[in-house]
Amino acid sequence: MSGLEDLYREIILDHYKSPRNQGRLESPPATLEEGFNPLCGDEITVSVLLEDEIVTDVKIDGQGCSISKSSASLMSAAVKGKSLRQIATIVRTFKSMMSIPEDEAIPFVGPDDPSNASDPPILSEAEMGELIALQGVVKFPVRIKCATLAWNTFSLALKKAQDAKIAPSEAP
Amino acid sequence: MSGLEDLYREIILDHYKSPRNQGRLESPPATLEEGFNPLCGDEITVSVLLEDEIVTDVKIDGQGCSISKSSASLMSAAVKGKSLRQIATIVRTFKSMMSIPEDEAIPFVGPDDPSNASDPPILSEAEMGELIALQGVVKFPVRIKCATLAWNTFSLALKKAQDAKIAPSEAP
Amino acid sequence: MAQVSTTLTSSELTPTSAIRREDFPIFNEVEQKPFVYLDSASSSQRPLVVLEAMDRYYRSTHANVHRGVYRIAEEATALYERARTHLGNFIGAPDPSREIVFTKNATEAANLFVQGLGRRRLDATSTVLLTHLEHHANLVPWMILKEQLGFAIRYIPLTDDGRLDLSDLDQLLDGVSLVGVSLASNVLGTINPVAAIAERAHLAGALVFGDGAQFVPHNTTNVVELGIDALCITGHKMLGPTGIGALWARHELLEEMQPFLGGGEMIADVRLDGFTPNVIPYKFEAGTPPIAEAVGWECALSYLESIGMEKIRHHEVELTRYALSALEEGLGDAITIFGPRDPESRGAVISFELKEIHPHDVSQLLDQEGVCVRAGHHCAKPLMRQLGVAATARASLYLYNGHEDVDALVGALQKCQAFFR
Amino acid sequence: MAQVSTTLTSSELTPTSAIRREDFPIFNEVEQKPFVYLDSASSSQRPLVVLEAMDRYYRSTHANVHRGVYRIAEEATALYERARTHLGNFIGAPDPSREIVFTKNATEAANLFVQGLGRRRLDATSTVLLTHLEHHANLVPWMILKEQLGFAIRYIPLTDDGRLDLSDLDQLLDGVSLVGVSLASNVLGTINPVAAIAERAHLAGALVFGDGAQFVPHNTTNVVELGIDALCITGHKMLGPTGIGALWARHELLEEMQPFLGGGEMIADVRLDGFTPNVIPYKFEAGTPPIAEAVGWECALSYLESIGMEKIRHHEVELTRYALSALEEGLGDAITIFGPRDPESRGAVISFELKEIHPHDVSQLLDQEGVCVRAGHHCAKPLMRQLGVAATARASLYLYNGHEDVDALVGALQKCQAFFR
Ligand SMILES: Cc1ncc(COP(=O)(O)O)c(C=O)c1O
Ligand SMILES: Cc1ncc(COP(=O)(O)O)c(C=O)c1O
Ligand code: FES
Ligand code: FES
Repeated sequence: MSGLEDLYREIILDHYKSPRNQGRLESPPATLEEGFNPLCGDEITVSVLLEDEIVTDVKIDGQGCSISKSSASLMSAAVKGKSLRQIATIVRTFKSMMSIPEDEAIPFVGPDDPSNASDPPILSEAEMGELIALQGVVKFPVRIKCATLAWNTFSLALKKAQDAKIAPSEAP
Repeated sequence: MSGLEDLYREIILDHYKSPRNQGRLESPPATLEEGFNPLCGDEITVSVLLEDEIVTDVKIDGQGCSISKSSASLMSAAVKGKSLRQIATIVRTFKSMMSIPEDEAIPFVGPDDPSNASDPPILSEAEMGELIALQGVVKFPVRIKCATLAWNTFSLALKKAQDAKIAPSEAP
Repeated sequence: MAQVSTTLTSSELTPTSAIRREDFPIFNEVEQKPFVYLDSASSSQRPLVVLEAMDRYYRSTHANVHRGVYRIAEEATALYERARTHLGNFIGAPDPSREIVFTKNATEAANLFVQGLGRRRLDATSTVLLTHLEHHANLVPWMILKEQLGFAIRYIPLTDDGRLDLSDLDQLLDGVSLVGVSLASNVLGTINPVAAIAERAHLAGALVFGDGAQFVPHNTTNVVELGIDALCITGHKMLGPTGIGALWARHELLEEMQPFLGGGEMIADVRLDGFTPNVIPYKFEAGTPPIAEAVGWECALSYLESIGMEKIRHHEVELTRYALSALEEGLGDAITIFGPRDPESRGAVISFELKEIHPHDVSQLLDQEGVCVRAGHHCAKPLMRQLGVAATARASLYLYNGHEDVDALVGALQKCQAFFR
Repeated sequence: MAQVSTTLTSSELTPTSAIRREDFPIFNEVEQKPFVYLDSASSSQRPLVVLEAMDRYYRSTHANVHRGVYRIAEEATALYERARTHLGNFIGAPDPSREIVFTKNATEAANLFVQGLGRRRLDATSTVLLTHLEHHANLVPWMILKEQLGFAIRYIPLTDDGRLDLSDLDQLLDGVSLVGVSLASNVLGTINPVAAIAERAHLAGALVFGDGAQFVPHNTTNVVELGIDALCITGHKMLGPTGIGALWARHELLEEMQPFLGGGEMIADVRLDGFTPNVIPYKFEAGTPPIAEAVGWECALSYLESIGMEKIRHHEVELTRYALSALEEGLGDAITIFGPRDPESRGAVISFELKEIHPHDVSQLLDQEGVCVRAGHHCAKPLMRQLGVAATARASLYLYNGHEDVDALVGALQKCQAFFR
């Protein structure tokens, strides 16, 4: 099927057929967040375990199309074991691949963080690893929502985890 | 102004400039009815004096365009002094000139009256007199409502006059 | 207006070959080869005559309708009113010139009916009966009004093969004031027994609103024979333009209904302290109506009539029969087809699932083969939940489709399967 | 899309000659000679590029928007959303892609705003401030909601020369929650000082809804500079097709507003017991939107921009100046012109009365000379009562009109006078 290689690269098909980090983490200690793609009705649950500014575990649950599932799987592999700072750069990289405008701050890093600067650091193609497989999606505007579903849900889960950590000590 | 002769014939202009039977009758004994043309907002009041099945007097009051005013004036001249039966034929003649469908019964004659038959009597061109001047209106669909305003209002006034006469004796 | 030749060659009468596809410019002019359009249940394409009618209108006649005394305004008004009467006749309305209200689409028509009559007939003690297979257009307007008035909503359930389960209909109808039911489902294809429902609803003292968006484009429609009280339809699904739909309702009901949108044309008088509504149907047409769209839709009606709705229906039944068996033969266990199997009791709308392949992936891969099918919940989320799926893929056929389109679909689905294996 | 040349010869710059009338097919193709179109305030004509854009859309791209995965559905969606953003930019909306809701006309947009925000902000103790010169579109929706909620309506009165009398504005604003005011009157031409009104309204804690139907087609519009909170406009008065209009509102207000029409697209989810609305602006776009109409309107915006709104406004000011003096010179005492005399403070809409000749007779006789003017109450009955007339005749000018059209009007009015003398 010519023309589709961009969208359904081998890496994507691989992650779709054998998704990494499937399931749910126990909560607490993990944090769960649900995401919903109103365009198709697909739902996803992302569980995140944040320990000392490091995402030590992440799991994905739910239904979705091949793009959504493989994007979720690729994401989980990319962020697991990374620091918040590193993850911000990964998320920023993904967003720029999807041509998502830079006006939204990444929720789980402070507004002064370099990831939220006007010219934030993003990964080079060499540093991206398998993530680069997602770059074909941008040519299929309707499917961008599929690819971003897991990422947005993950970002919110991470923010939640962070707030839960901060809240007890910082509450007035 | 070529093409307009049909609409603004000499007779129409004459009745517009010197309308007959202007004003209002005292009520009672006369009956008044108001008419309203929603298309333009013009209003008309028709007064009718019905005595022994004869319309002994009729008067027209209100504002309107030349078509509406001349049609009202022509009507007043045509019906004054006529019997209900004669008037039904005149009204039927007017309606057929305006291409108004025959499905509406004339309110002021009984359903069994020949005027409400499937093939009711109408006046011949020779019998019409000045009324024939109105036949140009039908080519100007928007103006048909102007021409009919006075006629409809008159018909309702007549029905009212009739009901008022019948009511006292026929009331149960 | 619609200068459509009605001569047919015998080959065109073969049931599964398209009816005059050549009348539809998009099949030549789209920048995509091949172009297999199987999404007419979302929106149809339109024949050249319809595009020409609108273009001619704008180029020679356009003026705002009503109240205009000058010639082109009178002509525009006459064309607009002719479209109204024609549409009324097309669906067998008893009083065609007074019973059609033009709206922007079927959805607005449904909202107009629900708000207009619902506010007269419903209160917190009332019950409305809908079905599990309704399009959101025949669900959400009721839910919005329910939030305002507080009545109850009940639903007619479905049988396993996707038909309305009428076994408890009389109980369901007990105490019901208004029934909303689609004439044909946009997901399952099911043609609902609306005449029978209407008869029993009327016996129970309820009025019936029919959603005709998917039925009227494909079948001879007669609202009197159906015995319904109101109907919504939409132009773009029946060869007409976007931007126009209509409500039909019995004129007594239109008289009874509250005005909905307020503005110009729908009034007889406005004072600083209030207004008097206009006569029907104008009472419901606030503001400048879709004039060119009415002209285009009327031309589409003429075109459909010139072919004949029976012939279109016959074509679709045969094509659906062909498609159902071609899909099963070509894909076997890998495909699940929803809805009734008997082509006589359904429209040419085929929803399906390909085993373990998400409908959006199906649609995406089909697009690469030039095959356009829709994937999603088709604005029928409650039905999706009944079917136990988040979405389906849906192929829908119309008069310009033929067996070669079905073959292309089957071939593309096979490739799709191979791709994800 | 709109391939419009912007080269102008110096003769075209003469203020009172039409701006590229040759772009508008109707002036050649109408079956009526002469054809002097002076009714653009009712509905404008459209340039060829607009008709071509819609035709091309139907011939090459049409599919239903949203949710479609296949190419032409994506393209149709992209065109539709591009129109939205373009329109937002055209009126200076701060968040163009989220703040424009497409409707069927300006009237629906007004109803949507009034019901959507009114139901959040108004109750029996509230007051709404309108004016004596509003079109029914900015009166009746408020009256319908008033019947449902029971608030009070006040009106800004007029001065003798047909302007809003703002001398008591602060008192009038006392306790007011929402203000509805037209940017320009469709009868008197008056351009209202909306920026000043908005400033004082905001100080008094009220929000301002502007009716831009007559202003936006003829002037540079910037909602931020005007300081208003919401605006309704309509496509067919600004070289676009019938069947489309729009509401702009600040996005916080759109978020706050209740959904109005229910159905497909406007929901995020539907369950049997209720629904969750979609995000803005989709929350307000129920059912299939006017897609081809959006494509046509967008092309009209490009066409207007290619000429320049300042240039159009300048042309109209000069032409109005010419018309006002030509009418007075040509008809003297026999004519009464309503509205402000200063062309800088009014639009090119000229309502008048010919002594002792009914406006409908004027319009009828003018039609015989090929001159199209509207006669009637112009959907502004309260204003008619203020003016003490049942109706007026109204000539309205646009970019395709020139001084020869004004001359034809004056000549025809003279004949009309002679005819009835
Ligand atoms: C001032 C004003 N507001 C609103 C409208 C309504 O526009 P539409 O008929 O397109 O809804 C008009 C047009 O007649 C108008 O002149
Ligand atoms: C059954 C049914 N009802 C209503 C509608 C709504 O039609 P429209 O989008 O034209 O308002 C549709 C179309 O999607 C439909 O399939
Ligand atoms: S189609 Fe639902 S997530 Fe892709
Ligand atoms: S225009 Fe009003 S009655 Fe003729």
